[in-house]
Amino acid sequence: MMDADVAPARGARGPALASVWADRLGFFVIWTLAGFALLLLIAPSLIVVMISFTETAYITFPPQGFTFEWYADLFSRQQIVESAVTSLRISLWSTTIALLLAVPAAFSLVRGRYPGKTFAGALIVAPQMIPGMVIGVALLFFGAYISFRQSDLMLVLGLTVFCLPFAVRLVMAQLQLLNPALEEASLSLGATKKRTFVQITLRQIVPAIVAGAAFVFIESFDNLTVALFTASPRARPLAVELYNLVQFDSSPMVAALSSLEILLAFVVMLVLGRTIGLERLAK
Amino acid sequence: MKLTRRSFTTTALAASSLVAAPTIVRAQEKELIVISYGGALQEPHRWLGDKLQREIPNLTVRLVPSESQDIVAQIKAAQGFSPYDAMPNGEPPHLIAIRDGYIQKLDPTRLENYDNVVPEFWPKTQGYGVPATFSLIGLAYNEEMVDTPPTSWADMWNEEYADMVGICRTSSNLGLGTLAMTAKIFGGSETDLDPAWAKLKELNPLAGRSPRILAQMLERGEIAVAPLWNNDAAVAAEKGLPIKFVKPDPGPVAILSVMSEITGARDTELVYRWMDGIISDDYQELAAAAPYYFGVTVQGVDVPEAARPYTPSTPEEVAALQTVDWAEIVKVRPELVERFDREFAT
Amino acid sequence: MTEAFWTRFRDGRGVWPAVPAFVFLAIFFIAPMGVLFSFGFTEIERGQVQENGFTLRYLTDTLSDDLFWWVWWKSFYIGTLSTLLCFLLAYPLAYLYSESGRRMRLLILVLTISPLLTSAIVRTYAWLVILGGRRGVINSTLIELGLIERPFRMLNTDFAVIIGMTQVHLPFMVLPLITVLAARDRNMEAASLGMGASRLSTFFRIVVPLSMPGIVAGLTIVFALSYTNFIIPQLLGGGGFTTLAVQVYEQIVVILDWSKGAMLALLLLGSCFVFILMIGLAGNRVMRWSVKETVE
Amino acid sequence: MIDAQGINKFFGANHVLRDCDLTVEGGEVVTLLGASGCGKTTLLRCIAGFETPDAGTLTLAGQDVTRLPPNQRDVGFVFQNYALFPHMSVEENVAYGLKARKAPADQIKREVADALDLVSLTDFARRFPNSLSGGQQQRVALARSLILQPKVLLMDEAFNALDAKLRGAMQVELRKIVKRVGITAVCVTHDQSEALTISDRIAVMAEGRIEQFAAPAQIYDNPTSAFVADFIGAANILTRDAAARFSHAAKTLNGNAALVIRPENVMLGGTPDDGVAGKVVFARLTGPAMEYEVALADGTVLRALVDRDGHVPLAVGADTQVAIRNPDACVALPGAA
Repeated sequence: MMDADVAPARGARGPALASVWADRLGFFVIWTLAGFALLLLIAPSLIVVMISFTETAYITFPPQGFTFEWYADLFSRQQIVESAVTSLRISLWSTTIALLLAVPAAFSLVRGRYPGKTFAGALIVAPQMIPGMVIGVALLFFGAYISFRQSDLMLVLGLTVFCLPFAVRLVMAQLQLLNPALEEASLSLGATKKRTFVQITLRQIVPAIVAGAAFVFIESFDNLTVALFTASPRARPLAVELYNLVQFDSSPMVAALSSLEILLAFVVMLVLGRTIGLERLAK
Repeated sequence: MKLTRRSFTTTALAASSLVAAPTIVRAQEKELIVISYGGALQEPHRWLGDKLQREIPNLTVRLVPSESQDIVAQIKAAQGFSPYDAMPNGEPPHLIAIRDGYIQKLDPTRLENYDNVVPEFWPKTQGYGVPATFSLIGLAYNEEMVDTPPTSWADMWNEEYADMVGICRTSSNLGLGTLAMTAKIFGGSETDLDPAWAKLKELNPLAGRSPRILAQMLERGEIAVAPLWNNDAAVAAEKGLPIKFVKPDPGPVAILSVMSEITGARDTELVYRWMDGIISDDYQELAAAAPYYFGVTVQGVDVPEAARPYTPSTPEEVAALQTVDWAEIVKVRPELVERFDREFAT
Repeated sequence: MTEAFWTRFRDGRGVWPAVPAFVFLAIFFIAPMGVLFSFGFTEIERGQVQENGFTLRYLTDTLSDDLFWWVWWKSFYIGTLSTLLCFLLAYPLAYLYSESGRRMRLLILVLTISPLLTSAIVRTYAWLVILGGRRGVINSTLIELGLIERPFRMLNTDFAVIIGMTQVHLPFMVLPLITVLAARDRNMEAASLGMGASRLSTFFRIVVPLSMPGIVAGLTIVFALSYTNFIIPQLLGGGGFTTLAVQVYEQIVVILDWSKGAMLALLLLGSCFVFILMIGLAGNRVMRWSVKETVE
Repeated sequence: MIDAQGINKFFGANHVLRDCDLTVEGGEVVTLLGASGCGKTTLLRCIAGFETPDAGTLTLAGQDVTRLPPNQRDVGFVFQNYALFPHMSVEENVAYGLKARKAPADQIKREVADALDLVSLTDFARRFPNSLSGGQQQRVALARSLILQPKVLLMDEAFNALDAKLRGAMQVELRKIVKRVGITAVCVTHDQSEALTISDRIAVMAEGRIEQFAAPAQIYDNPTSAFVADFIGAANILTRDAAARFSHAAKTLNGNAALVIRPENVMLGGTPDDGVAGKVVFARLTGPAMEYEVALADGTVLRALVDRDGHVPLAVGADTQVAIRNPDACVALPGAA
């Protein structure tokens, strides 16, 4: 099979001149698209941060003047501060529960030998395929059915369902990479099984657990789709508060709040980068 | 960063105390949860909440900013265990709430300020809740984009504003009001809305999901003219944006907002304190002032001069206020919401 | 704890370590999904499930409603376009990553992962600022430069929703592509170049086909996310913009018709699965070479 | 020291160990040698306790350990890829077993220093395994096991991960260390030269059976089966009919089915009366000797290893005479070739 633009190798001669130009043009387009993608990833955050310092009472670009007024305004609003604390509390709970469920489940799914394991694995990661809104609505209906009302607990449960697959998959991936010889080595060196488990097995999957915790935490903190239907009105998470602000309030304070969330994301990423490395996170 | 056992333990301890703390504190608190408006319009409620918090020890007043629609969904889901205590409703949702039993009948004897209220407002509450404030639906426009300001409802169809008119979805009172008003001036009525749909479609309008979003669209200059609440227009103008409000001929639509006790409220006494506060002179004076310009419902509170463009200020203007037979509208509200998608889905 | 306990835990022997997760999901996932499912086939009045309320009315009504099909088409079209746009941008970026040195790689990773850690509302909000009316970033810049006089209408259009979704979901496309592209066997390209193929045709004939697993993974997840997203359409699409996901929200929260909302949610979920399955099957067809032939 | 009797092991329907008997004396270094899949690693893992035999008993230093978990057996195990804990430094890896035994800190410090000294890695104490070469990693693994003074040291393909040159050197090094310590050791390998280098005795395994268990010289000189003869060193295995052509060998054959003739026992270029005519089909230099393949008239190919001293190399295609140098060094096998 010989295609028109694949020149057969003729001695030391390179590809035809036309194809050199096609190459240059083609790769110019590819690099341009890559650059545009980078721009698309960074520009919105930069613009939001810039806007948050404007002196005008409305959003305008380019921002005018420079003021921290909107940040001050943000912290003076008890409701926003309270909702941030609520989000923190909710996220810690759902992170804890998700990990307590996910780590043993991952062990069973990677190392267990029993019929129906494939099915069990599919069940545990199933919520990942369901949009957060559907999970939220289902919980809301289910709650109406059994008189279980919207509350912190319902929100925590909803977020845990939503986040469990991420945690399980991260831990499973790490477990599959583990060299079983390490555990045997530990045993042959006279360590007890508990010691082997804690010092070798568990220690080796700590990066996955840290990454899992970070992702569940951030997802719980930022989640709106589940929260909209399950959160208690008494203690509304920050994401719902922010959603309302975006719709009801056109003041640059919203930009200030968004900027703080962007800052938080960078801090978390820094911590993750230091603990387990970003390259591993990508997988 | 290296994870040591000690740092892990410390973090875990700190985290768990953070998690546990609010439960301990909350045990001795009294709480009043009130649905409120979003953004700056919430301020009068905030002021009243702060006042009550000063007067009653251990009380926390929480304001939940929301378009009342999703609140009703939550109350419905809660099945009689409403998480909220009081809510203000415009006339249409007020009627729905009465029909569906979400709000409670008022016991006038428990209100100190009962006699304060302009008597004409009481019948509109149908015996549920207190008349809180009223607002006007008029036309708002962006000065930078409009050469000749609109003066009547029919001006929305002016050539000059072609493709620059915004309207609100019929899920909100604003949208319903716009629809009803359009029907009236083009030969329809509350029971015959078809002319209104046809005329609105003629506008090729840009739709806003909620009144606040419609206001933002006007602020950003995406649209030049839109039927809007006087309060939203006032707040935008106050920020220095080129937004102006007109009371269009034959007159703006006035909608009363009723503050009611929600079925299943935990502390009725507190709710009555709140409702009493709403019809107090102090609260009404604040709500009527810049930049909110809510219409007052009590006697003897002066409307400030600056409110003139936003509220009916002369007897003629009061006489011109348009009313809508909401009972007819709310019967078909679900259909109207869906109809909006059928007509305007882009 | 006994030795046996730790052995079993370490080996994960048996189902039991997964049992808590199963029980949890059975109660808080399977059962609620069941209720949701049943609500789609039940008459509900004012929050009360009616006795003998089984009905197919919601199914037949929805399927015979023009609006439903219109909205379905809109969801599909928006989801597909933003997925393709996502791919068009993500692939070059992932390729750039695989061809770059350490610093550039780190930069790309930081820029890709940090949006994942930022809430979707914040990122959607940014588009309100960028596209919004005459004060928006793009229009005000263009007007400042004297290029246009009247601002473009960008916000509250299909374009706004598509670009918003593309940006918000870009990392989900980039990451799987980075994984396959960075790990690829470069000898293949050397062989192709050695046989006289141009760089560009090597890219399209060798690099792209061999990264198929990453492409399928990315397309699947981004399509599923775009197809079911209701926040971006609500914030960027304007009051007239509606997709299936928005309709679910409307029915449940605004119109308060739970049965209809549940039915729409089921149809949203079902159609999403069908599309994902189709992407997977198409991927399998393209990747026939990856199927191990059984040698006799 | 080790006494395994009648060990049988199944993996599902797969019978991987069949009636294996193995007795290892104290201080002896024994190698389990065989092709991959012959069961040698399974037998080693049974001794270590990572697998439990389905039948048979296992005694270590007089104690029945058949059902004992590995951490109670007092055996050291060096893994194929060493299984060094990547998150611990060399020091911590070596100290791991002592810490698990809750030894006092000063004792741990002393013994770790001694162990690292033994394997000449004192300067690398604080490095992490990933920064060490393969040979260094192997010595860490060895030190990690030896520090516990186990009754038995088990090694699974311990030289596999090393390149060819280093491998030879490390085998010698290992034998020296093991002998210095005086420990009983069992190794697994598929590499016959490794087995010959480090072992006191070799157990050749095939299809789950121990074919022959004897000292290296014994195995080389007197293989008990064609398999063993072929596996250790090179061998010409002639059928009865082919062997009958070599008149001197007939006595050794003595009615058996096959005859094993080592290549160095094949002599080329004699006179026609004491040899068989053949043609050189392949020739190569192996260093100190020339190796030939010679085809006989009936098609049988014999390998011959000829010392280069005073030998005029033969070209491919040359005719020559093939004879047996020492008929007594041939081994007759009763089974079929």
